[in-house]
Amino acid sequence: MLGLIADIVSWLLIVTGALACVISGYGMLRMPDLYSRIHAASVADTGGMLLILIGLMFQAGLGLTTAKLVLIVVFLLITSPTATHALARAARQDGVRPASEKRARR
Amino acid sequence: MSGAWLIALVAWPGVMSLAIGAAGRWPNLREAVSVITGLVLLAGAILLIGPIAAGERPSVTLFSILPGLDFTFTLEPLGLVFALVAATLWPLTTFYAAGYMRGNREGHQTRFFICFALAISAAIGIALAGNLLTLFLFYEMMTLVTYPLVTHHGDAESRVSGRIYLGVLLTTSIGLFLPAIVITWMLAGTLTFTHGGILANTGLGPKGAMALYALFVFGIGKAAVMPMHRWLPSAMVAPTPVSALLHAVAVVKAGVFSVLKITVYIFGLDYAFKTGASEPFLWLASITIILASVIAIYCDNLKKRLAYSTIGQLSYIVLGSALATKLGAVSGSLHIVTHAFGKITLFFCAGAIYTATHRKYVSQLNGMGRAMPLTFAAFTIAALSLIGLPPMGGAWSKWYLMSGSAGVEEYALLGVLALSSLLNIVYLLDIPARAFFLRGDNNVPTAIREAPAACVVPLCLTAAGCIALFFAAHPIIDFVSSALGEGA
Amino acid sequence: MFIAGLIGVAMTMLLVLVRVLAGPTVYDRILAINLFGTKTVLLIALLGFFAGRPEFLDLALTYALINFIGTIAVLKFMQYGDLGWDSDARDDADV
Amino acid sequence: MRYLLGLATGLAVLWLLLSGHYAPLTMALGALSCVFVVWLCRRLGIVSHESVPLHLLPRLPGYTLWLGLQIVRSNVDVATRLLRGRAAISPRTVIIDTRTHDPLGQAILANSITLTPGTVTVGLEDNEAIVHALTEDGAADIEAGTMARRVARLEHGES
Amino acid sequence: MIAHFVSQFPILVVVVPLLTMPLVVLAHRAFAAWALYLACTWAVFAMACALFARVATHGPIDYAVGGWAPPFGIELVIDSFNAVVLLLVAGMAAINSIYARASLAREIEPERLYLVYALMLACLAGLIGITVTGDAFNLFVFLEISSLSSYALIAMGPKRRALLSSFQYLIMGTVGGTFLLIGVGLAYMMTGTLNMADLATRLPAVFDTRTCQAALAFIVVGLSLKAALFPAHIWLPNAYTYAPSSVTAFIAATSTKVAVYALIRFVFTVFGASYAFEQLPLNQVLLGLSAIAMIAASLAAIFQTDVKRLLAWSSVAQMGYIVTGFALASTAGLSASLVHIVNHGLIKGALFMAVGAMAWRTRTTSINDLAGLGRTMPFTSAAFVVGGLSLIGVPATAGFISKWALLSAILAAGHYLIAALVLIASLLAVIYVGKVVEALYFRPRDAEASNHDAGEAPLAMQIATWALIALNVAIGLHASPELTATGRAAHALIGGGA
Amino acid sequence: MTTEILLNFGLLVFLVAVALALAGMRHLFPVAMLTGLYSLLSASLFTLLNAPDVALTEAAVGAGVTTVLFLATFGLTRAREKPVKASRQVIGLVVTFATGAMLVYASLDMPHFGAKDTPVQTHPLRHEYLVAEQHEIDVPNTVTAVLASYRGYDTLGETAVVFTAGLGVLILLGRSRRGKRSNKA
Amino acid sequence: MREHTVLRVVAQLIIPPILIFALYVQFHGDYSPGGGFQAGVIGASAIILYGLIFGVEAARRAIPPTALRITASLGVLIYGGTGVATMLAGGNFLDYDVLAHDPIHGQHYGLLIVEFGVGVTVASIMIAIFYVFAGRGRVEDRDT
Repeated sequence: MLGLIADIVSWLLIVTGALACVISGYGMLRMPDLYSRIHAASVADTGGMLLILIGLMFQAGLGLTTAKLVLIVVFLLITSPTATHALARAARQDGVRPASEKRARR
Repeated sequence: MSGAWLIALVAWPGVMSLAIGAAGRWPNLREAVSVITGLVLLAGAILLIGPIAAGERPSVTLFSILPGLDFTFTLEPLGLVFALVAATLWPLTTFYAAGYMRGNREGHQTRFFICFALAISAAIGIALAGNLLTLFLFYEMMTLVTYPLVTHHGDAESRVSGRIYLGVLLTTSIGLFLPAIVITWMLAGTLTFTHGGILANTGLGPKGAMALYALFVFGIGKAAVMPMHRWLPSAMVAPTPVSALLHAVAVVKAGVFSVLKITVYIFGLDYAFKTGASEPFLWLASITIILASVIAIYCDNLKKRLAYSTIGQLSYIVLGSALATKLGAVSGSLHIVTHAFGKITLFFCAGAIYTATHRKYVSQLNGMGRAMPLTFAAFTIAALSLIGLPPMGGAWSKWYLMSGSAGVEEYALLGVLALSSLLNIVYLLDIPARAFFLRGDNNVPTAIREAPAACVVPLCLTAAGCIALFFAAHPIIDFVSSALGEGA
Repeated sequence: MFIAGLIGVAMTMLLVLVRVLAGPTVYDRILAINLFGTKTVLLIALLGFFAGRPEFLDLALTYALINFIGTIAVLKFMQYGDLGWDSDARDDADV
Repeated sequence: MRYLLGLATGLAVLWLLLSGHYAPLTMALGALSCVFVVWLCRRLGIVSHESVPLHLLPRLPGYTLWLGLQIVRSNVDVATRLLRGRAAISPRTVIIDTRTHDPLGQAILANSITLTPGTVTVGLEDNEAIVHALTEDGAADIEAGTMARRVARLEHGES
Repeated sequence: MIAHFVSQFPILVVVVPLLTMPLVVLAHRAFAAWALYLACTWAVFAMACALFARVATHGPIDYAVGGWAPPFGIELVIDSFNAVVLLLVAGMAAINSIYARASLAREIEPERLYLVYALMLACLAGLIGITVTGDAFNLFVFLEISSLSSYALIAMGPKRRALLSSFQYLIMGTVGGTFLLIGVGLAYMMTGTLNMADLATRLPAVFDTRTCQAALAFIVVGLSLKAALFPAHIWLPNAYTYAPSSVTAFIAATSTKVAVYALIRFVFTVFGASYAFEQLPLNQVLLGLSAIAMIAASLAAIFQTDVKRLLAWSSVAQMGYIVTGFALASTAGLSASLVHIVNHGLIKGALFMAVGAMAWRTRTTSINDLAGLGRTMPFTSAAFVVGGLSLIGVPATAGFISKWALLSAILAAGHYLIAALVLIASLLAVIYVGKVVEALYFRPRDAEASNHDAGEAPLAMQIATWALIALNVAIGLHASPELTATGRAAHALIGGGA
Repeated sequence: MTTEILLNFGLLVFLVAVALALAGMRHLFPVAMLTGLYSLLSASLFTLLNAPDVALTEAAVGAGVTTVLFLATFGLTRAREKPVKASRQVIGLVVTFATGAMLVYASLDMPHFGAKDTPVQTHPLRHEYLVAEQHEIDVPNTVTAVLASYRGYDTLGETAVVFTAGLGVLILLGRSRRGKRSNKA
Repeated sequence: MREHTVLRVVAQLIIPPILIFALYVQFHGDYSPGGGFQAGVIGASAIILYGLIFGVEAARRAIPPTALRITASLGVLIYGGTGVATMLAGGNFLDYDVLAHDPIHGQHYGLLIVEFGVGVTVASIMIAIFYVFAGRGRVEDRDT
């Protein structure tokens, strides 16, 4: 019974996560400039990642596997924004401007 | 006679070449060493005459080059004759060379004498070779050590000539001789010089035998059967002692000796005769004789004329071998001796003339006989010997060749020989005739005298040898015949 | 169940790949590749469960830890034209 | 020393979580590994309060929980905007002051901002952070400084 | 204990150089590195001799690495065939160790010397590893070791072009290695084993599959690239020309030889001659290619102006001889092939050493700049002459023995055209060797050049060169032991394969 | 099983797409990154094929180190590929297609993917490695047992390869060479 | 990139876990995927990351190239030395059975030791290669 609930929850999480990923990928294509694409990417990097890995944790149950999943989450939460930040910073320094900045600044 | 004697004989000049090299800084010592080496060699060879005549066949195997193929020396009469010729003429040539080289202020004299010694070593090696592979080894060694002699001057002309020399000799030996040896080895399973040949029972048919014989004779480029003769005239750029040694003693004789030896001991006279393997070479040799003589007539360069003369004379020996009879073989080996003495005298004379006058062309020699009587007298004697007139040694070899041809009923060959003798007269006697009987167009400078004694003495000796051979011919003939055994 | 996840992640990867190829700026590509990397982590984790071999998580962990090193390196190189550049660089032998 | 011990403990925990084999040999190797890594990190000069943020530990869970919530919220928001396309976005760049934070805090703040979809730190220098936001609302949120306050609380305790 | 020690020789010949390599790196100082290199190579040589003797008297030696019985573990097999190759490689390394010190000191900066020695050891270990192994994949591993070290060593040449030529070699070598790996992989897929003996028993069952054919094709092409078999030779002239002298001497004498050995091993032991030559037309292909190689490469050699490049082209041609030999698929042919593997190693080793000695003095290898060296460097020049004669195949040299063995094998097989081509190639060798000799002896030395570099090369270099020359002549005069050994080897291989 | 094959197929298609993209690029920067991507994909593929050890290697090498080394190389050269002569490209194309054709030819008679009765599966090696190993070495990860014990000699060789490669890089690019080289060049 | 605050902090934070993870991979080759090679590369990645962020010079000061030369050599020697040790103990090369009384233990020790050798060599060589490559682009004018 408990297993079934865990299964259902994990299924929901994973599917939602996958959905988040796809939306993010869609966003990657749709968004007009680099910075807004970064936002799109971060949906997959955070939401999608968290949902899927947590979903897997429900599959694994309490144990070392879950511990490893947690570690993966933690490390990803540390590294992926760092990479994104470094990227955005480098792009900015390189003179890549947001396409709609003028409008935004008004 | 132990086999060690044979090894010593082959190794002696080679070893002494080191001494010559070591003595390179003191020319007198160097040449003394050379001459003494030669004399010791001669003495060693002479000591062998007795035992060989008594029927001994000393043999020694050093080690096996290939499995079943040994590095062997065996002495038999044919080889001894060749060895004796080489050993006799070498000290003379060396003596002569000493005078010539100094007279003409040649460079690289040490290298010259070293190569000289090595060439003789190779010649003795060929003479004493107990099987075809050993012979081939020394044959190639001969080519290589004489190459520096040919290119001695180091200028563009001699380098080109050296290339032709090396090119023709190595091409023929590697391209034809070597495969012939390999084929023989595969057919017979041995390469040892054997009385009666080794090919008789191998199932090689007449056509195969003919092809193999052609491979051999063309492969032995040193025998200068046309069209493999190109190297000989071009080697004439070398200093004259070299020409003397090459054309009288070492190189060319090594060639024809090899042909002779292969005919006798690899094919066997009977087999060669029966299959007619050598028959085409009767005609090729004849053509060579005539053509070479005709070309010689038109050569104004004295040494070149002598070179073409050599080509013709060598083919006498090839012809003798190709007869594949005992008489032919005997005549061939006899001609090796007589031609050696005759031709070396001629070259010595040419060198003496060059040393004294720096003249190279026949047309420049008009009237010189009076200035250099000894030289031209010797020239005349040698020329007569080559033509084949008594009382010179050449008369016998030509006589036996003719009777050999008659013996196999090849009467056309008699015509060839007669014609060639006439041609010989034309191109050889032309020279002393000019020297003695014509007045020079340009006045002969009175300053011209005989060449230095070191040059003149040897040529007188060899000229005397030509005459002596007329009287000493029969011991040689008997000696050689003993090797060929009865019959034929 | 994992298949749904796998397909979702794979689809995302495909979309991202389009962005990698489309550019337009180098930074877009880097961003896309970086994202591709993190998606691979997910893919491998899902695959591990799918195949019933959760020890595959070590693999995912490896990616989580070192994937960004490549990104950093690229960015640094873009900026300085070299990877080892440092304000107090010296020049000495290293053999 | 405090940091060395802290680092060693952290590594040991990490090892135990990773390993899953508690045989004496493995444990001994783990201990050796921890000692080695600590030694190496010391040589590299990266053992400090930045790499071993012991002082954050007590308040970290609370912050994490809050951040997680933010992430979920903004995820939903951004995802819907992504689906609605260009019309739904109104990008803006804002600059916030980060003087009150030490480098660790700045890093945490910058990463937290980046982590929440919809905002990304595009620059962090001279004590100010440049943030690009997908929407006006997001930009306003950042300018309001909620997150900065949270990070400050994480760093220095209640303020 | 001693018996145990001796029984470890098969692995020790590989492991000793492999482990001396890090020791050399630790030693760091040039002299210490050289001393280690010297000691190691001679120890390996001694062990190779012992192994050779043992194989000759007691038959093949098997060695199970790790104590795992084949095919589970890796097996080393030393039979009468690879014992010969092993002896060649170890011997060349030993002699090269005497030569290398002075030669390398001229060409490479002192602080980098230890790395060169380490890489030379790696190369040696790789080559020996290829030679002794009885495992198809293991062969690939050691091929990689030897290749990688060769790339680096060649790039160390004094001229900048060395880098480019090394790169060229790297590309071709990597392709070759990959092909070999693909081939081995396919064979593994079809049999489930990597052990050569096991492969040999299992492959016949799948001979008719296309996969098996492809496996053989990949292996042959891959190893041909390493062996510089025409037309995969294009890396070789540059590599040999620009590498440091002692490296060229060592690599030219061993590297391509070992690759050919591996090729022979795969064709004869693993796949079997009947499959490669009767079911597949491998021998026609190889004969054709090697015929072209002999003639074309010899012609190319004639037109070179650099001695090293000339010799390199000649190596391509000589490769043709070797391949012709085993493509005959007869005992005699295989034996001739092996004879020439050894003899050509000795010849080219000696020649490249002589050229290296000249380069040591003159810092150039262009024929024009070497003119007249016969007077100033008499011993080195003489060594070159004798080596050249051996290359031509003049009697009383090792080259003659090769040519003899090869010719008789070819004639026995009835390939008269090939025999003629072999002879023509020899004659072309006369031309290109003669070209160098003529320059050495019959052209005057450039006066300016002769002023500042007169004199001979260092004694050690001369000793090494002459040691090889002496071996050449010794084999030329007394080849029976060599031919007996190679004959036995060929018998073993043909018997085992077919 | 079919899903697995589908996934395999999908990943392979990805790989091909990346490879084509790689080949088409002139600017070497994206090439370096795409190479990393390629190795990510192949790592996934290896995971799918149940070869986690290989995948881990691919991951460890491909994710970080390869990219870094590529970039480091660009530091020494240029980041843009020079146009190559058409003739060379033709040669390359021919070689590539020949190799590809040969591989396709080879694949025609390969045992079926994943079949139970392939030679690899029926050979005694399989039993030794997968069953007997548990008694002889007793290590759960057979790959390690094979690599380090059964074929430990190979692994020693591979270590030597790495070492040799390192020495090669050192000898070629070690710093002290710089002054002398550039003087000569 | 020292002035890059976020990178600097995150690098400091992440390098120790990477290193310990590398060692975990190193010593758990028996149980889970991985072994010396992978561990070496992962460990080297950590140092490379350090070099990227703090500069190659800083990395060189912490881990000098000379030390790398020695450790790389030692790695190979450890591996080969194990083989030699098994020989001395009376077995064949790399026959770990003889390393302990119980062959299974012997095998275990053997595996651990040789994998360690591999890891040390691979890590050292990777770092050394990074050192050699990095830090050359900017300093010298390229002669292209």
